Parts: sequence; structure tokens; C-alpha cells
Amino acid sequence: MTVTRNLLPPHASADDPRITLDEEVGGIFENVPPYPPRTEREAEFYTLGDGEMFINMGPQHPSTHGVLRVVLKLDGEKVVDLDPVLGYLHRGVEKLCENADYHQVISQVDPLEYVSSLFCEWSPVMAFEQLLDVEVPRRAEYIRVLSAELNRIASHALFAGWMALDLGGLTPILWSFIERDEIVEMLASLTGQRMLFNYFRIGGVNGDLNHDFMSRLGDWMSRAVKQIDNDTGLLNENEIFVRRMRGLGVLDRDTALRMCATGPNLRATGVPFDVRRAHPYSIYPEIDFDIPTRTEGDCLARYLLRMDEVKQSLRIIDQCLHQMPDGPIMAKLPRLLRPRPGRAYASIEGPRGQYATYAISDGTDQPFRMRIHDPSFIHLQMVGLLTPGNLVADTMAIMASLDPIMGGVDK
Amino acid sequence: MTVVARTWQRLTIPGRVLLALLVVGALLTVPLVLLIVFSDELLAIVGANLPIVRFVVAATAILLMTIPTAFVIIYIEMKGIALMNLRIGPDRVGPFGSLLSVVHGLKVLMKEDFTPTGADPTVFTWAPVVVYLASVMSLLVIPFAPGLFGQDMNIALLYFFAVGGLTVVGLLMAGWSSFNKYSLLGGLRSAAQVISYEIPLTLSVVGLLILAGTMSLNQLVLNQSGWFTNWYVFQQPLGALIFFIAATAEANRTPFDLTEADSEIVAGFATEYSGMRFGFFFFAEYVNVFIISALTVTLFFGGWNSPFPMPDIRLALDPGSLGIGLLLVIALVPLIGTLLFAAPFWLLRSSMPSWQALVLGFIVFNIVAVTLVLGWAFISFDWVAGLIWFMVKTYGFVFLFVWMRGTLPRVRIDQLMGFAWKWMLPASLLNLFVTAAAVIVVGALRGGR
Amino acid sequence: MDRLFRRRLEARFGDRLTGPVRQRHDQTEIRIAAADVADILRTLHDDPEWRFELLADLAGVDTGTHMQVVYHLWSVTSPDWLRVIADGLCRDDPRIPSVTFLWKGAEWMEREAYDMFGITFEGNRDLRRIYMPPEYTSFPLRKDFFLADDAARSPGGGVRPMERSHSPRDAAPGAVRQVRA
Amino acid sequence: MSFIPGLGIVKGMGSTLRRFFEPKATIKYPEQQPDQAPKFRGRLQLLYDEWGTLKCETCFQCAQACPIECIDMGGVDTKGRFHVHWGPPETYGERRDESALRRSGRTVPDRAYEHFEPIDLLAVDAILDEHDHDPKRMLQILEGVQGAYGYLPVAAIKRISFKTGAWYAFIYGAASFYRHLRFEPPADAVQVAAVDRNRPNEEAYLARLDEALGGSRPRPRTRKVH
Repeated sequence: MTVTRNLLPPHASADDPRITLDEEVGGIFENVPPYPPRTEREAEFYTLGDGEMFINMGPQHPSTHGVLRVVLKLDGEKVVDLDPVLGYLHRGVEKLCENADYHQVISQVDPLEYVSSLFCEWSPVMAFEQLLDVEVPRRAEYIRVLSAELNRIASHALFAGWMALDLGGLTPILWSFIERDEIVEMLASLTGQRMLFNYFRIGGVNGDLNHDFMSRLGDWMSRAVKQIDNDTGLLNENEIFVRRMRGLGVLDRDTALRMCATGPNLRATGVPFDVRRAHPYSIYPEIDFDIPTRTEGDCLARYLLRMDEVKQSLRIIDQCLHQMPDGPIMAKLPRLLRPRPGRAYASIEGPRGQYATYAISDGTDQPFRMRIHDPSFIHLQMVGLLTPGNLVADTMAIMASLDPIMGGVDK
Repeated sequence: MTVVARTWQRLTIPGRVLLALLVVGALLTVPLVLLIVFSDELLAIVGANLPIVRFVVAATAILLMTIPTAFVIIYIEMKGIALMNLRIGPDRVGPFGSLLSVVHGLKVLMKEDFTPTGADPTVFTWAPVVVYLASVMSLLVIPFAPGLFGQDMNIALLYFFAVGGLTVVGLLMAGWSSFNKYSLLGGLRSAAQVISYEIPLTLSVVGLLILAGTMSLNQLVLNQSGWFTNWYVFQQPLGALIFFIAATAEANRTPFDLTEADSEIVAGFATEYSGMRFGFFFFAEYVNVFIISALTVTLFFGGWNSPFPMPDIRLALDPGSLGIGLLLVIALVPLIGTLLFAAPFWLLRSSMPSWQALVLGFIVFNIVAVTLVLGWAFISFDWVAGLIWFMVKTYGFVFLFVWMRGTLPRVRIDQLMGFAWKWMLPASLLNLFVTAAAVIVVGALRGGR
Repeated sequence: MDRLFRRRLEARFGDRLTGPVRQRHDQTEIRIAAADVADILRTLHDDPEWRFELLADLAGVDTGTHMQVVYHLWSVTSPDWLRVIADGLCRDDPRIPSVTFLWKGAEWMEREAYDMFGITFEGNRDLRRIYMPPEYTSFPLRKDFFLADDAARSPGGGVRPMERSHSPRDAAPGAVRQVRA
Repeated sequence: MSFIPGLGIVKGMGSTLRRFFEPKATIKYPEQQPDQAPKFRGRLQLLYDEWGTLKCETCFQCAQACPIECIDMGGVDTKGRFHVHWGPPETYGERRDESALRRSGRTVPDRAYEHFEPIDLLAVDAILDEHDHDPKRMLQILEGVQGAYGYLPVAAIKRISFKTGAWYAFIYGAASFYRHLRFEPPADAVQVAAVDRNRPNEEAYLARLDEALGGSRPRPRTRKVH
């Protein structure tokens, strides 16, 4: 390896014995990992063709949405192949959850997808409720749906902003951050935190609706539609934006299903799979909303689909506010939870797709095994499928349109 | 030594300032005396080499002008984009944060300036200089006002394109020598982009040249005098549009800022640069913005001409005729003016202490006085009026660039190249042919009559 | 709970199920042998009678005595989640056929299961560590991998350094938490 | 995308220009504070009572209740001698999920005391039985334990604390008040020899250092004495 070359003083001469410019490792344009390839695929990837080079995107790259490293194999500007390298944010949440008791799990899973924390809390909580056979009060369910849909809008707002930022637009991210900030402040008055809400509890929620939250929500709802139209109008009609996104990273129905895609990325290919309808949970059967789908399956479709979902979320929030029943917000539960041994699987529809938790109880106060299924993780691997053949700039556009959050990818 | 040091330390701060000024004054006396003694000879030398002296003075002035220009444009960009983003933007240093860009410049000066291992030190060091010089050199031919220009060449436009093309050499040098793949991609992108857009840029102006029959920018501006309908933009709208778009690409501005696309190739050619070497790139970019705005104004928007013929007013002011009265005016007018402007504040706001009213009055008086003096200069001196019109127009275009940056996303490299070759080039050729045909037809009609 | 679904499953795969079909809440659970995974999942995926097109989740499980791989499937033909448990993988060298030929997207989930449990998925062409660094040798989600301060469960009350490599055989027999599953 | 090329761009430019003149969303932070929800949990502050003293009594209840154990705190016991603390192991080298274990009903191992030798606690139990597990007769219990072991082992104090319900810190404080009670066994020849035996051998250490550095270890400068 020629790692030594980078450690040399700047004016070292080429005759220096410490410089080993071998034939197989020549300068900066070929860098291969310092270990033999472990799999067939890795060997194939790290073999350079004629005129190709590797380039490391990340882990400190402005548009990898966190600490993701992508090794790109380039032919000029064209991406030939790519290999995402994960694990820079890995903290072993599943292991931590197996060593925490059932109440503590909620705060452990909170920072998984930090832009949509409520969904990360929701699926474990639902799984534990199944394990414990708890009936959640209806008011608690309504509050959950209300706050989660608000969080979905916040998450999609951030998505639209990031999308534009990755395409070079400076303004939309700040406009969408204004929306997000209003929602986040609202949720802070409900849950007490701005980002990692830690709000859902096994058997209910942590606090009832309060005046502060309701006044902020009413204030925002009265102007939300107009404001969102204002914000998205900057991009939706922009020729540069549309031309870059249309026909880029096209995913067809079968490929999407084979790639285990869910959520907006799957619905953009024409499959109307939404866990809220496909496998109803909570009070979604009582609520009237549509599942927007698109058939193009390209980046623009994924973007527009999310914008449509925001409108549906507003509808759901409106209905929640009108149908909100009275009653308790927590089920009666002992402080120390020891469910019977068993297995439970709870899946919910988050802003990025299906969040699921598979929990096994062995009768103690800690889950024996807690598997967290995160849509970001699944969707990030589609980058490797969609990008080759496109340009470097499209890598970011495709990645942004799939909307992975590295906290969820790395768990 | 200790004697001097101890004395110095015993001085109070005003004393130190005064002493320093005295020493500087004493030291300045010597060259002044020399200048006076040899004034005749010096004047003779200067008079014999007037073009050279003019060039040196102009080059120095322009070199010095670029720095504040860059600061102003950077401030406009920071504040403008902030306001479009619904942010407050810079608001801490100076009034409305206007000195923030200056502080940024100082910060860049103080930062560590290092060369990455593996970089080619010579090329790496000279690349920013080449880029900066290319920008500054193109400023030389731009007529700011009647009589206020570096050089009036008869091939000024050609010179401009030639020197402007040098920028790409600097960017390529930077990209290649940085020993970084992102830089290399950025350098190559800039080469491809700038070379592609040079062609429509140059061709879009040819129609204008056919109309004007000259390449001297000064002459071009003179041709556009009178009402604003004389501006070339009304005779060459397509040419102006192509020129503007191509110039945006030349200056690497959004939506064509692919060379330093921060979300794709980090910072492109500037990835490895730090300190003042990065500062040179940064300044060069904003000087480029100024230059293309200035050139657009010069070529298509009448340069320093006012949009309507100014009424020919001459104020017959002869301060010398007042005699000793002049001294009285200078002594009394500020006093009276301050009191005059302070009075309404003091009378209307009973809660305001008199000293505050005086301060306010002084400020208002100053503003009024400066406005009056500028107005007088505007009326009396052609070059002041020209400079003001020129700057107003140019900064209008600078704001347009900032506005575009605040609004538009970036195009992709293949779209960029396709746009240049598939749309801009045919359009500019069309513009050229239509103009040439129109000139021939009009000429024939006039000749036939 | 879909009783009919249970009967259909028993009728179709009755002889190849290694345990009874269990149903609880909205989940139906079948257990199969690791060798049958490719065949049964292909049937479930391709057969128009089942049409389990969506692989909702793939999880490895260490029960303390053996390994399992758990698939969750969704189909329009049933309101239940179908949980397929490939049971009885030995802890020393767990091997199971990959399902990447049906769901390409299972590749990273299998890599994760390999990284965390050491389960080898035969047929996955990119089976390498995904979260942990390449030179890492332990499998963190196994039940004999203790957190640094998990003194309550570590044998002899001692602390096992997290970064030390150890094979599953090293674990003291009483130390590993087991589940009756 | 509209039919006229460039119309979308123009519209976008219009919308940015409109926002250019709109009131801004950000605030000038230190001068202008954001209004926070009354329920906001993120405030970091310690409360003072009306006499201006800290209300915090270092009871650790917040630290024990914190689900992700991000609170760590330290304080001094009532006697002002014994530093007590609660926090993550990398800070204090102690177990951190004691609260979780206690709630789960398992025995709570205390690693802070693990390096003390385990002792046979039968004698302690006998003495406690004799004194009816009465914390009011703590001095007699402690004296009895000291009589049985020669000193007060930590395990014994913990046992007493567990059995009588008195806090460990109280027992420790009470014991440390009396001169005749001691916490370490009296030094004897065996102990001194053990300490000598465990002291690292300097010669061996230096030899290994030499080996590692390839003989280039800087020699200690010998000081000349005139």
C-alpha cells in the first residue's frame, strides 16, 4: 500500500525509497481497501476498468445526509458502480434495547430517524402493547395519529428542502425549515421536546393535549395549505428542477417490490401499498384519506408524491381534531412490565415507508430480541441500483429522492 | 533603547498617537521637500511618458478598487440571499452587518495557508494569482464614465474575451495541482464549461459589432447616448439574452456554478485551498460578477449614459468670488445647519435631551450637505453623473445575479453542455445572420434612396 | 386473525412445517427447516394462490441454544402478517439459503444478520460486514456477547471487553440467556 | 412545467422577490429570546429556594429515573467526608443500570466494592440477630463486627445496611466518627510483604522500555555532586 506517500513531506523527491509507486497502486487515482476482497461482489467492484477511478463521497460530504460514505467508481463524470459503506453512525440500538427494560426502549429508539422520531417510537410501542395485550384508550390513539401526522409533514418538509439543496437551490431548505420549525415548536408544546419527543408510552401517550399546542396548531392549520403551496411553487414549476428530476432514477413496479421498497418510493411506482390501509392499525380505519400514487417511478414522482401526502396528512389532522373523543390517555399498567413469553410484530407507515418492530419476550422485564426494521436502510441500497449510468450530480439527486436518514440506516 | 522605551511607556495613549503622528509627519517632510525641489524635472518625465503613467495609475486604481467591490458584492449576496430566505442575515458587524464581508476578508488573511501533501506547490500557488489577475485585467478596458477608463483600445472587446479566457487556465491549474479528485473534476468541469460558453458569448456580440462598427467599448457607449431606446438591447434582444446567459456560465454563477458545486464535488477546484489563496478565488469570483454586470451594461444597456437626455444645466458657482466671505461660509454654515436641523427634533420631542437633538441635527445636516454636494457634482461634472448611472445599472445586474442564486437550482453538466451547443450556439448564429441581413437590407434601402 | 389462512397453510405445507401454525393478534407464524426456506418462500412468492410479494422484514434471532432467521411477509390474499421462522440453525456454523433470488432487497438485511449474528446466507453474493469494521471478529447481537458493563449477566461477575473476539463456544453454559422458543 | 419555457423560472424569481420584502422568520437571538412552550423539557437549570440556596439535595432520584442515564452527578455526604456519585461507568467506573436491575427484582451487584475481598458474612448475621436488626443500636453492631473481623469490611457494612435499612452513607459516617472503628485491617508483616511483591519491578520495566525503543531511551542525567 502506498499510504506512506501521503505522509511524506511535500517536496520529497521521487527517488525517496519511502515512496513506493508500484504499478498496481499508482497515485491517487487507484485506491483499494487495505485488505483482500471478502466477497465476489467486492472483488468485482474494486477492479478498475480502463479509464475508471474511485472517488470517496463522504463520510464528510455535504450531501450524504449524515455520515454515509459512498465509494463511487467513475468513468469521467459517469458513475459506473458504487458501494455504500455504512456503520459510521452505528450504535447498536437493538443490543441496547435488549439490555433496557420496556419503558427505556422508547428513549433508545427515539433518535433512530431523528427527523420523524414519533414513528420510531410508535412501532416498538405497538409491538409491546401486543405482547402485553393492552388496549390503548381511543383518545390516546387519536392523539398519536394527530401528532404523528404532524411529524410526517415536518419530515416531508425537510425532505423537500434537502432535495432542493442537493440540486443546488439555496432557498427552499430555509423556507421548508420555517414550516418544520412551526410544527416542531407545536410538538414541543405537546411533548416537551423539539426533536426526540419521547412521547408515546406503552399503553398511551405521555401527556394530554394542552392549550398551548391547540392554539399553535389552529394558528398553523389556518394558513398551512397556502404556505405549503407558496413554498413548493418555487420548485414544482421550475424548469431546471423538473428537467433534472424527470426520468431520473426510474424504478419500475417489479424492481421496487424485489428491492423490498415501501412507502412513497414504492407508491411512486404505482403500487398502492400503505400500511395504514393494507394492514390497518390504530384508528386509521375510521379516518377518510386517500393514498396518492404515481406511475412514473422517477425522482420527480417521488418528490411530488410526498408533496401530495402532505395534503392527505392535513386532511387526517383535520378529521382527528373533529373526532377527538374524551377519555383517558393511558391504559392501566403496572410500572414493571413483564409480558408473557411470545413474539409480536408491529408495522406502521412512516414518512419513508414501513417502520416495523419484531419483539420477542422471554417473560422478563427486558425484550429478549428486538429487531427494528427501518425503511431508510432498505431504500439506501436502491442507490446502488439506480445510479450506475448516471452522472455524479445525479447520485445526490437520486439519494435525496429516496430520502434516507442515516440515523435509521445505521441504527 | 531603554530610554526610548521607558519614555514611550510613560506616555498616555493620546500622547502616543500624537507622537507617532509627529514622527510620521517629520518623516514625510523629506520626500515632500525633494518633490518640490525636483518638481520641474519630475513633471518633465511624467509629461514625456503620459500614456505609461496613465496606465500605471489606472492599473493601480483598478487593483485597489477590486477589493472593496468584492466586499460590497459579497455583502449584497449574503444579505440578499438571507432576505430571500426569510432570514435576517448579517446584522452584527457594522450597520446592518455591512462590514461582515470585510471581517471575512480579514479572517481569510489570518487563516493558515497550507499546501496539501502531493500537490504541485508551484502550480498550486500560482493558480489563484492567475485567476485573480485575469479578472482584474479585464476591468482595465471597461469605461466607467466619460474619461474614466483604464485603456481605450480599439480592440477592447477582443482583449476582454482573450483575458477572460485566462480564468479557465487558472481554474484548471488549481484543479490539477491540488492532488484531489474533487478538485480535478471541478477543474475539468470548468474547462469544459467555460470553453463551451466562450463561443456563444463571443458570437452573441458579433451582431452588435456589425451594428456598431467598432470594437472600442468607449465608442460603443457613445453610440448609445440619448434616450434609452438607443440602447443596443432594443436592437439586439436575443443577443443580449444569449450574452447574459453565457456570461453567467463564464462567471460560474448559479445556475451554472458546476465548478464549485458544493453538494456534488464539495468545492470543486477550491477544495484544497485555504487562507488567502482561497480568498483570491473568492474575490475573483465576485470581481467576475462585477465585470460581467459591467460589460452587460456597457454593451447592451447604455453604459454610463443616462436613460434620458439630461437637461443641460450649468450651475455658475464660483466659490472664489466670495473672497473672505468663503471663510465665513465654511465656518458658519455647519453651525447654523446643525442648529437648524436640530430644532425640529428638539421642539417636537419634548422627551429628547438637547444633546441628542444636536447629534441628530448634525447627522441630518451632514446627509443633506453630502447630497447637495453630490447633486452639484452630478450636474456639473459629466464623469460623476456617468459613474453614478454606470454603478446603478451595474449593481442592478449584480442584484439580478444574487437573485438568481437565491432562486434557481443547479443544472447538470450534460444539460449545461447540451444547452450551450444545441441552443445557445444556433441561436447566436441566427442572431448574427438576422442582424447581418437586416444591416444589408437597411443599407440597400438607404442606398437605393 | 385469519383462521382460514391457517387451514390453508396447514393443507399446503403441512408435512414440511416443523411446528404448529400459531396465530396471535394479526400475525400467523409457521416454522420450517432451514433447508426448505428457498423452496417454501419461492412458492409463497410466485404461486398465485399466495402472492406474498412483499418481504416486510428479515431478522436473525439467537435464542441462546440455536439460531433462527425470521421472515415477515405481506400479501393481498390475507389480512395477516405471515411470519416464517426458519428454525434450528446450529450456533457454531449457522447456514441458510439466501432469498436474494426472490427479493434483491434482502441483500442488505442478510448482510446485517451476518454482521450481527454470523449467520451465513448461501447465495448472497455480497455477504460481508455492513455496520462493523471489516477487521471485526465478534457478532454483537449474539446472546453470549455482553456489553462492557453488563456485570449481572457475565459469567463470574467479570467484565468481558466488548472488542475481544470470542467464538460462541467460549461462552459459559449458564451464562447465556435463553428463550423457550 | 408550463408551456412557455422559462415561465416557471420567472414565477420562482417572483416568489423569491416577494419573500425578499416579507417579515423575517429568524430572530436576533441574544437580544430577543424565543418563546418556549411551558411544557418544554429541555431547560437546563437548577432551582433555588426563596433563601437562595440550591434546592437539589443530591438524592440521585433524577439520575436513577433517567431512562438513558445521561444524568451524572456528584456530591458529598452529610459528614462532608465521603464523596458519593452517580453516573456513567466511563465517568465513575460504577454500574449504571442499577435502577433497572432493582426494578427488575434481581440482585444488584455493586462493582464499586468488588475489589474488596469477599468475606464470610455469617458472623455479621449473627451479630445482627443478637441486636435484633435494630439500627438504633448501630454502635454496638459495629463494635461487634469489628470484634469479629478486626476491622469493618465494606461487605459487612453493606450487609448491615441491607438488613437494618439504614443508609450505607449513614453507617459509614457513624463508623468514621469513632476513632476506635477502622475500615482497613491493621497492617501486618504479611500485608507489607504483599505490597512489596506487587510493586512493579523497575528494572524489568526499564529493560522492556529499552527493548521497545531499540536502546534509544534517554538516560536519566546523573547529577554531579561536588
